[in-house]
Amino acid sequence: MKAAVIVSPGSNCDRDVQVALQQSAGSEPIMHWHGDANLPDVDLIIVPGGFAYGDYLRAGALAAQSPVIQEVVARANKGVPVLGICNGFQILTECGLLPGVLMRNAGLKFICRDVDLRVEAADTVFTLDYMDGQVIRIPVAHNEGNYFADDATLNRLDGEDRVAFRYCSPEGRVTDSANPNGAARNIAGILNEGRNVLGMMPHPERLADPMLGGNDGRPMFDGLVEALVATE
Amino acid sequence: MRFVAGCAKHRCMKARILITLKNGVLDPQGKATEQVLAGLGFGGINDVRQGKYIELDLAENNPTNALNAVRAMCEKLLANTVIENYEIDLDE
Amino acid sequence: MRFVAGCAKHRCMKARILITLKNGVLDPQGKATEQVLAGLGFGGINDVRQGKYIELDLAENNPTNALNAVRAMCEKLLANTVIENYEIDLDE
Amino acid sequence: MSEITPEIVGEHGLTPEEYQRVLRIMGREPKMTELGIFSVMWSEHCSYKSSKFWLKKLPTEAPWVICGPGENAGVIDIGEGKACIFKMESHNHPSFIEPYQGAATGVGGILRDIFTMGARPVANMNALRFGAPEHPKTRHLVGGVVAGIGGYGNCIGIPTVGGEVNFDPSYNGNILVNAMTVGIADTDKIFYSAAAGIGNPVVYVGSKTGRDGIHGATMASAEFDDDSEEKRPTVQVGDPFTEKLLLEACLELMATDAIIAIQDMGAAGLTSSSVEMSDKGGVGIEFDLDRVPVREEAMTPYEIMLSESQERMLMVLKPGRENMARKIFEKWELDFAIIGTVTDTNRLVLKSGGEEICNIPVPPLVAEAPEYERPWVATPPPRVLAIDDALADINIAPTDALARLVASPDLCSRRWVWEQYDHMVMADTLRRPGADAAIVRVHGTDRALAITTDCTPRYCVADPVQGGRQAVAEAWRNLTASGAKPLAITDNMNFGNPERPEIMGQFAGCIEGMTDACLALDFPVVSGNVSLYNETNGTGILPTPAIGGVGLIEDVNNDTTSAGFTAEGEAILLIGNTSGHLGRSMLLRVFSDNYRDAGAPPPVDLEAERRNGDFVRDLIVGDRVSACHDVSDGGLLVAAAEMALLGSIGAEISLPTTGIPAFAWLFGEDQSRYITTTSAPEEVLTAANSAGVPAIMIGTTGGPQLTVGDGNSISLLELRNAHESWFPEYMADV
Ligand SMILES: Nc1ncnc2c1ncn2[C@@H]1O[C@H](COP(=O)(O)OP(=O)(O)O)[C@@H](O)[C@H]1O
Ligand SMILES: [Mg+2]
Repeated sequence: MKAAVIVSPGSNCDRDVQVALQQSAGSEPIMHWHGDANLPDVDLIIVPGGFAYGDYLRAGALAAQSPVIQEVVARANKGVPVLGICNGFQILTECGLLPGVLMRNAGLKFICRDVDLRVEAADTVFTLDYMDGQVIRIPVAHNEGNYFADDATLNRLDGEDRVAFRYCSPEGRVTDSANPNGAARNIAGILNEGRNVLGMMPHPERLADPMLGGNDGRPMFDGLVEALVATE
Repeated sequence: MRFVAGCAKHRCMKARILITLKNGVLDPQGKATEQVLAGLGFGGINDVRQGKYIELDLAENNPTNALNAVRAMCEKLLANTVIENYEIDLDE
Repeated sequence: MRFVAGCAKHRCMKARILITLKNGVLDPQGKATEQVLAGLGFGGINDVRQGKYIELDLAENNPTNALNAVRAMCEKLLANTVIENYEIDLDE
Repeated sequence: MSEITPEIVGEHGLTPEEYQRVLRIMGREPKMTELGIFSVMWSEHCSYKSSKFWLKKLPTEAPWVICGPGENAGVIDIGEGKACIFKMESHNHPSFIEPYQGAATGVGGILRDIFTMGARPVANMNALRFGAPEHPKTRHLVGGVVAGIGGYGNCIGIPTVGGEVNFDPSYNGNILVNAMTVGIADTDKIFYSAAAGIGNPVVYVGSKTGRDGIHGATMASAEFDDDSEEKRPTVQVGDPFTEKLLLEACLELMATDAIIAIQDMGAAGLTSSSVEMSDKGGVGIEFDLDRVPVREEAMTPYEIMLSESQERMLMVLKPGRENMARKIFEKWELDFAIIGTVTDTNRLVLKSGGEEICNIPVPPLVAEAPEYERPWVATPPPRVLAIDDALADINIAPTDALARLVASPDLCSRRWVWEQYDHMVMADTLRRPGADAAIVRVHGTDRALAITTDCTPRYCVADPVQGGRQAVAEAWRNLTASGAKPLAITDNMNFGNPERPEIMGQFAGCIEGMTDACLALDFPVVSGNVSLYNETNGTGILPTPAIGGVGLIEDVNNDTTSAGFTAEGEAILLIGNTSGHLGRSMLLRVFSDNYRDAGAPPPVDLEAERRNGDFVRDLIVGDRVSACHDVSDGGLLVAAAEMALLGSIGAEISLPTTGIPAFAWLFGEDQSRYITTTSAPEEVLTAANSAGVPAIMIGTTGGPQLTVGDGNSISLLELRNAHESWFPEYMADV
């Protein structure tokens, strides 16, 4: 399987994703510089977390204009799986691959801590190794993770089963107190219509090594590798 | 669209852009500011909304061109039209 | 200072506040935005400065009182006067 | 016509005697830019004129020290060809004026000190002291400082893994913001600042220069005040995004062999960086200031040399490598300008508009910087409090006392703080904030660094010598409790006005105590920083020698342990001697009307410290204990409660059978102690006995509550609520 991690100036989780992918795939992903529009042929594109362009103006807005992002959009439209994590999610909404926006956290503070997520869609290449309804523990670390979209969009996301993860209590209940940032309907991650683009605020790459205190992120990378190796 | 650069040689225009949240979009920052203002003893504040203000210096002397350019910048980058409105004000 | 609350009963004033960085203070946001605008092919932009815009609805009908109140809010909370300037615009 | 009046000299912070020295060195009246350069180089901040005499006494050597104080940061060997580079620095005054930007640029500055030496920063720490919680400014300052530290560190993507927060009225007008960065480099790829190679290009990289932070007093002089403009702020604004680019670009260039010397532009920007590079290299430097990238129009040479704009570096390159280097910086969208050359004159020569506006001989500018042995008086020895007196007015159940203590501003959970810091980015944070030392893996290896910051100012003010010892010993203890071998420290000496003999006495005392501890514990000082004049209206801050300690864990799979209880039914052992010392304790601070902040602080017996610590580390590395935590503020019961909360397992703690009153035993702050848990207590007790280390069993883990003696208990739930609520409630709606 060949994967590319998009590196923007200000990406800072690019190496973390690289390590997690390598651990599951056994091979190194391509680290692709944002300024280079010539993206090689790959089976998976990851837009990692960080503060591309300092998150100035709006998180992800400036990075969404990078030369390579148009190419990422084109590949996504052809069906190549694209995973946007945290700042990557913000970039994917800003470039129009995913609906809605990520606004400033309702508490107006940066939040870094583990949260519980309920897996809502275990039928995608990203979530193969999870089960529907499973509760996983994954960290968030963001200032702008408050997912917003109008009701019609939210209804559509729900109706088409395109919410991938929701913030929940340890028992799997979707409650206000389990919502770290005010996200509409506790949404932590969403899919595009083709289900080959996933944007999520939590960082699976940060808990993909038991030494770090948890391993619930690992199945995402293992699952991707299984699915994409199988289609080769 | 291309402008000729250099404010010294050409006349310069200033564009002032106000970017505000659309009606119905929650504004947690405005809400928080409102609460803190109330806590500081400022009464009678019915609503606080917070937005962005951007100033651009343009090397352009044709107002129509300038307005078109700034509008394009807003659509493409400066505002997120899913949640934001923008207002452009040009002066010379 | 105390205002009587309630926009329905009393006349309301809207205060629009522009908060900008003082001259000479680094504006990393403006600088990054300027670079990206240039990269998108918008030429002739000599300077981009980013500030804040705040709208307040005040239950007050005396412009002098309103201006004084808003000025106090800016000094105390809304603007960081160490690095920012503010401009108040009142309308009824 | 004399340009330089006594007023101008005064505004530049030079005494008449110091100005005479300037005249002697120059052999003529200095030009304005030259005066500005002397002024900043001879400022307290750059010259350490009041503190140098004392700092020289600190032990700085050990076999693992690669580079001690004097460079941008200290360097120690951590094995496998890797070096750890670290330092702590203050940004106190700017953070009081503008907490967000002051703290943010403090983080930016210390990061540059680390990566300028070739290290990739891997962890940030912060030691914060604020005024009394009820002081009207405190909440605003706490909010701004924490957001600023997070704003910078989170954006650049270096985890902020720990620190400390204290409150005390002495900091009402002078908060302390000390930031520490730890980085990792290859031992054969460490970069220094000595310029070399006559004719080599001197290159400026990073952000453009603006009028940031040029000293307010000098700006007021008519010559330099642009009368039309508003009074310019002296606060710098940080740009973490540009710093991230600068970091990556520098590391990319460092991977080649192009750099001969490199120095960040910190305080006094271009001035101190160029003077340091030329002085260390024994060469001269010549600049054409017209080539310096500037952000604002009509900047004078004086302003360019004194600007404190952030995110800039100065380098000497090998000839012929300029274009390759330029390409790297252009890729990262940063300015790159060749602004001068290395010369053989030993002089700093500056040209602007084709005219020479500065020509200073560098060796005397540095070597003849003033150095004062200021008069000092030792702090009078405090009276030791009798236990019975201290406890006379305290009448409350132990668990009630515990609940109030863990909810007090000084002992409550700092979660509100660290959750605003990205402490996990880089995916090597093995132990997150909330326990003793943070543990950060050396990327791609099984080694890790343990990192801590410590200081107990309320001890230091009562007895600077014991306080200095205690600060170093506590750092050592925190590292030890995580299983690490403590290697070295950085320090940040925060004190009041050095021109007052009592303050100098505090400084001298703390240095003496630190020296004792560093020697006894093999724990040398490799870098540091001094911040004086932390004083408002004649009241100084508590003497605060903040210590940042680094230790090494050789095998993360085996050599460390949990800080919280890990299993039910295990024996709880107390290692170290307990006498029930209550002077300056948190117990008295919270409960006593008569003896709040009174008495002598607990003495530190350094031999016992070493013996107990080495014994505990052996237990951890030998896998003979299941958890370990040191006993510090609040004493034994607070430490046990912290372990219970961390592990979500309760415990029964027994009361002493010796003559010590229960409260002295539970809440006394005797030093050099640890709590450990084990399923084989006899074995550990026997080992302790033969090592000459005091150890007793004090209880058993288990259950949903903490019980003291016979039946006085508190549920973990209640305890956790008490511990977790103070900070968020205090900071609500700021
Ligand atoms: N300013 C801060 N930033 C990040 N973490 C902090 C800060 N202050 C305290 N902490 C963390 O809270 C925990 C408890 O702090 P402290 O009581 O000072 O520990 P100790 O007494 O063991 O030195 C530590 O893990 C520490 O790193
Ligand atoms: Mg400790």
